[in-house]
Amino acid sequence: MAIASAINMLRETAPSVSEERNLETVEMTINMGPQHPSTHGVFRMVLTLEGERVKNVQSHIGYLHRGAEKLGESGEIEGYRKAMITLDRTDYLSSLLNEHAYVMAVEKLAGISVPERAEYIRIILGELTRINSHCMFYGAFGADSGATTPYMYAFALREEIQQLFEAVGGARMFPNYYRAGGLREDVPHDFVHRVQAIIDRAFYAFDDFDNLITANEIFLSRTRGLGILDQTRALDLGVSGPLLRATGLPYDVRRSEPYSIYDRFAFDVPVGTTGDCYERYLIRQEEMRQSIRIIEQALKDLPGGPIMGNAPKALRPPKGEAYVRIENSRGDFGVYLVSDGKSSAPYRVKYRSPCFVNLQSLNDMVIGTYIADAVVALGSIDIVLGEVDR
Amino acid sequence: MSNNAASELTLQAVPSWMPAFLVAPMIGGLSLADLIALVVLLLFVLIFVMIEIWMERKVAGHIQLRRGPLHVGPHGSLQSPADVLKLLTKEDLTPVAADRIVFPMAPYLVFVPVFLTFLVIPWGPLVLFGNFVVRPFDLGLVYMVAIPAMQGIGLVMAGWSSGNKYSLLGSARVVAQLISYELPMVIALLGVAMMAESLNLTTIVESQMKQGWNVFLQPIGFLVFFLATMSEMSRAPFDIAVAESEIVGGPFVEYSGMRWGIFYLAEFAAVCLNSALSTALFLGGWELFPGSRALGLGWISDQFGLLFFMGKMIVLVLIIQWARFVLPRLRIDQLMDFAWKFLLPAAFVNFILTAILQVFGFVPFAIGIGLTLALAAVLLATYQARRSPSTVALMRTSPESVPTSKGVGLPV
Amino acid sequence: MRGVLGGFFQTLKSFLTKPVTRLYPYEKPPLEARFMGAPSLLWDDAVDEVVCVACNICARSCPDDCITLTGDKYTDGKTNKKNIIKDYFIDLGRCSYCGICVEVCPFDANEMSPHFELSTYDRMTLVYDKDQLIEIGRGVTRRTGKPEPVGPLPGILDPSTYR
Amino acid sequence: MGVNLGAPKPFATAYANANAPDLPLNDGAAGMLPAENLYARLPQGIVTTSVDQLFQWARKSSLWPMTFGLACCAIEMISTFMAKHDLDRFGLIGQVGATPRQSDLMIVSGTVTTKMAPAVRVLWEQMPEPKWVISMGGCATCGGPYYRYPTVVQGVDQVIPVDVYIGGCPPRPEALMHGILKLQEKIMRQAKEGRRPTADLELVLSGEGIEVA
Repeated sequence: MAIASAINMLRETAPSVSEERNLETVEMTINMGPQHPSTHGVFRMVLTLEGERVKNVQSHIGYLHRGAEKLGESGEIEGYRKAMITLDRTDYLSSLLNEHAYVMAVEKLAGISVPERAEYIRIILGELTRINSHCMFYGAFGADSGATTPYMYAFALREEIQQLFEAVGGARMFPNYYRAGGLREDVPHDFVHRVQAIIDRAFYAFDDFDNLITANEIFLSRTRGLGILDQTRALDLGVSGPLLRATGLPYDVRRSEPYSIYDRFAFDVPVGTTGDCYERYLIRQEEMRQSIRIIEQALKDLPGGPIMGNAPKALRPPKGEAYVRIENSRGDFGVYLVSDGKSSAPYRVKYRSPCFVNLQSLNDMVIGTYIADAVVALGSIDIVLGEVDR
Repeated sequence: MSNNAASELTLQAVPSWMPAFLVAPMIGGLSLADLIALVVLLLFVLIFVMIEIWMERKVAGHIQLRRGPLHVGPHGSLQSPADVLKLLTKEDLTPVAADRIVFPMAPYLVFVPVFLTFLVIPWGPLVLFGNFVVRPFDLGLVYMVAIPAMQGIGLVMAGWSSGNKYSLLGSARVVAQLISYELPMVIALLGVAMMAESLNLTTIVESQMKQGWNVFLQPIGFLVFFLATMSEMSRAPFDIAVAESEIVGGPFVEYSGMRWGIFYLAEFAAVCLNSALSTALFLGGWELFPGSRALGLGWISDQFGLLFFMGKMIVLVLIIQWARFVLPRLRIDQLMDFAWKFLLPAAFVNFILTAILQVFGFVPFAIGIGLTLALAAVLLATYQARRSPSTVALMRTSPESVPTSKGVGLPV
Repeated sequence: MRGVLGGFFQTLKSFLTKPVTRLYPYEKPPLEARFMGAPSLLWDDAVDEVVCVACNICARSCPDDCITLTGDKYTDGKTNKKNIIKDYFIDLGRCSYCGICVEVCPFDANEMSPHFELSTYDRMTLVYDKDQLIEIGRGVTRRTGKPEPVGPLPGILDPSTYR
Repeated sequence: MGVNLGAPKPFATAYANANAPDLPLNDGAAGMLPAENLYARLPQGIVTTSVDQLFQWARKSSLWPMTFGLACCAIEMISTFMAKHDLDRFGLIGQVGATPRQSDLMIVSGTVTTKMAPAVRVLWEQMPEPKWVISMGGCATCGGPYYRYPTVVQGVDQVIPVDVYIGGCPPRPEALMHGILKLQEKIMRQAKEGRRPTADLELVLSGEGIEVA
């Protein structure tokens, strides 16, 4: 009895739950970015915090707005070729994939056919670019969640791929290698062996990636169930790429609207079930493996022959417009070109950048989580600010 | 003084050849030898920290497939002195928003407690010098829990006085972390004190030589203590207080130059300190290997014990550094969960098991350990089973599946 | 090996493997044959003069407008060209190293050199004049538009660099 | 672990590329503008006082960078920090120094826009003396391929003083390392290098400071 009364007494004196809620707390606003180690460039988040909890997030973009589209319209001579300089640098991690979209749009506009060999080489290099980009994601995501070593592992593989790009196109990041109608020049004679060497090594490298953090309990607890984006919301936002596939929808432009020669290859589209950060991570890991499958098939079937189609020397497409979409390493990348039929530069260039659209889902993912989670969730979107701001 | 317990092991805190004027207490009980020892200890800490930083960068380098410092001195050995010299000549900024009085004070409040704790560490004997310990203090265990806890005040002062929101968040995290991890650490230490029936660190080491190392008698206690100290010094994966990818360095954001250098020094000195404490409390101090005294090899430890102590300490330091480059960082709520839901119960289990060992002997204790491990295994298995399978489905959109293996025939 | 221990195992493995680091100032980077460093002007050794005829196509095709050149009447009579360059400037600070100027050149007068160490204390020194462009082009042969040379290229991927 | 470096040679001879001309080095001191702005009027800082060789060596050997990744060059800059190239060899540690307060070297890698320029300036001002700036790549040096676009600042030296410019789009990691070695040479030369005058920030933002070509 005495104990019971004591407990009752304590209950009466202790502040009730509702009273506790009424305690005055001050919200804190912190400014993350534009220069912050884990905003992946010059993105700025203004987080409203309640303790460690994020109550609201306001994103600011435009710190890298440098007119990629406008500069693409401005060449008096060789304008279609000049536009690729700025296009490469919009999404600087998947430059060759974007070049592919651009040259396909120009080919559609001007009615140029592409020889088989060029198509195969484009596929191989494009998939290597995808691996390259996902490696960067792997490293950055590891760093966001606090592990520093993944970055090093990822870049050890990236260096090999960049070395191949240098051998093929002459530059490590922006080879500027595709041309409307084909390629700038043929691949070096040991291309096949070198690609084979890279994918052999990548196989081991992916296992190392997995060993390092994929099954790590801390990593799991940090990423699972975080930043869940359900399918309807994702579709409402127009999200694409691994973010959308993590919600369970197997939407991949390479499959749903096969462009180039993607319909000839067997590959799987990984999909998730819950749409959390961990599944986005797993999907990107699996996509790297699938890319290797595609590369292997393409290498096996790589035909000989010319690398340039019927492209005219001076490109002046007839009046018209063309829109081409591809599966970028971040999602559905589109290029819209308008030609006025007179000049040698596009009249209008518009890029549909997946990052910009995907970034809208940030608020859905971040609000209600902790600061540390905000960083991880942002990392799982895998933004490239060059593409967001263009 | 520890001499009463140590007499039978021929270990003396003060060697017999030392002249009386050196060891005679002067002002406040401090002798000349004490002052010399303090200076030596400070130099040791500074130099060891430099070596430790170099070692960490080398370890990190080789873990990450690279080389680490290489061109500054042979194998980068002059890297840390260069860093220190540079930090010394760096401009000391005090931000406008910072508190003028508290801001410059904080670094010292972080370093001094760490350094003071070094006073009670029994470093072990070396040929002529007897047992190295600056102050063989009877309440050493209490002292070594109480003094480093003052670090937290320094970190809070640093975080608050910087006038930066990141550092404020960092200091809030420090407080939460310190409070949570002090508790399991102290309870783990109770087991140690019970085994040795003393709070004196030298006595604890010597009792381990008789009974066996504590790491074997209370493995749970060792684990709890090691993890708790790792958390207290904010090392990965418990480094939420300084998380670079979230709050850009926590309480130290606004510090520059040598003030920041002192924080850095304190951080690495704490690694050294906690490794030394783990060595003394659990790994048998300066003993070469467990049971060496029974084999008649006790004289090796009695003559060169300092080296073995240092060796064990460096191994622990390496493990701590290794963990930093492997593990991602815990989130704050997970950190709290880990302390309160895992470490604290584990510490209590260790406490009870040690009591069983003391009162009922080894057999019930062994049964208890077995039961605990079985319980832990069951809990782990249920935890694993509760987790949903973590794979992504592969949408096979093509009828034939091409095996993804290497070595397919290739046209050139 | 899974979980936390997997990470420790993996890092131990990489601790014991050879680092991939290339010690740059002491080791030359394996530049590929096609590597596009700074654009350079080619020198015609047969007649001992510059190949360029100052047609201005490269300057007009440059996406960064970093090429400026002025021509002069050619009077030497060693070749049948009508003009020769008087001045030729490329702002290598602005150049995007895309290789379009090489591609469009109808006279094979320029090529991307492997010169990439373009650090200066003053950005105006990144504007290379004719002599400097010829200097970095020494030993460079026209490759673009020519058939691929057979034989092993420099900088073949070394599979032993990793594990 | 044996490091097979061969005989450590001076940089210039060790890497005498056949194609690389020995260009005259210009400190930028010759073309200095008259000291009109605030930064030139400040007392000559810790750099210019008599610093002995040792301190300069220490500074040179422990350049902690603030990795200011803005755009594409950031990826190559990260590459330089990573395993294959490893700037840690020279003492440039990549894991500390996420804040300007603890860094000595700002590597501006990427396009600086007018929206970003104030942040660049503030972060540079937050760095304690002595500090150095490397402008990496075409965009940071002079606007690069984007120089025609009005939001792009014509080189980061319109906002902050730059010590070493690196050409390239983006520069290879080796080129960045070359720039860092160049900077180390500069530090070691103990030049009478005072603060270089910079354009007024307000002027830059209003567009008047931007040369429209």
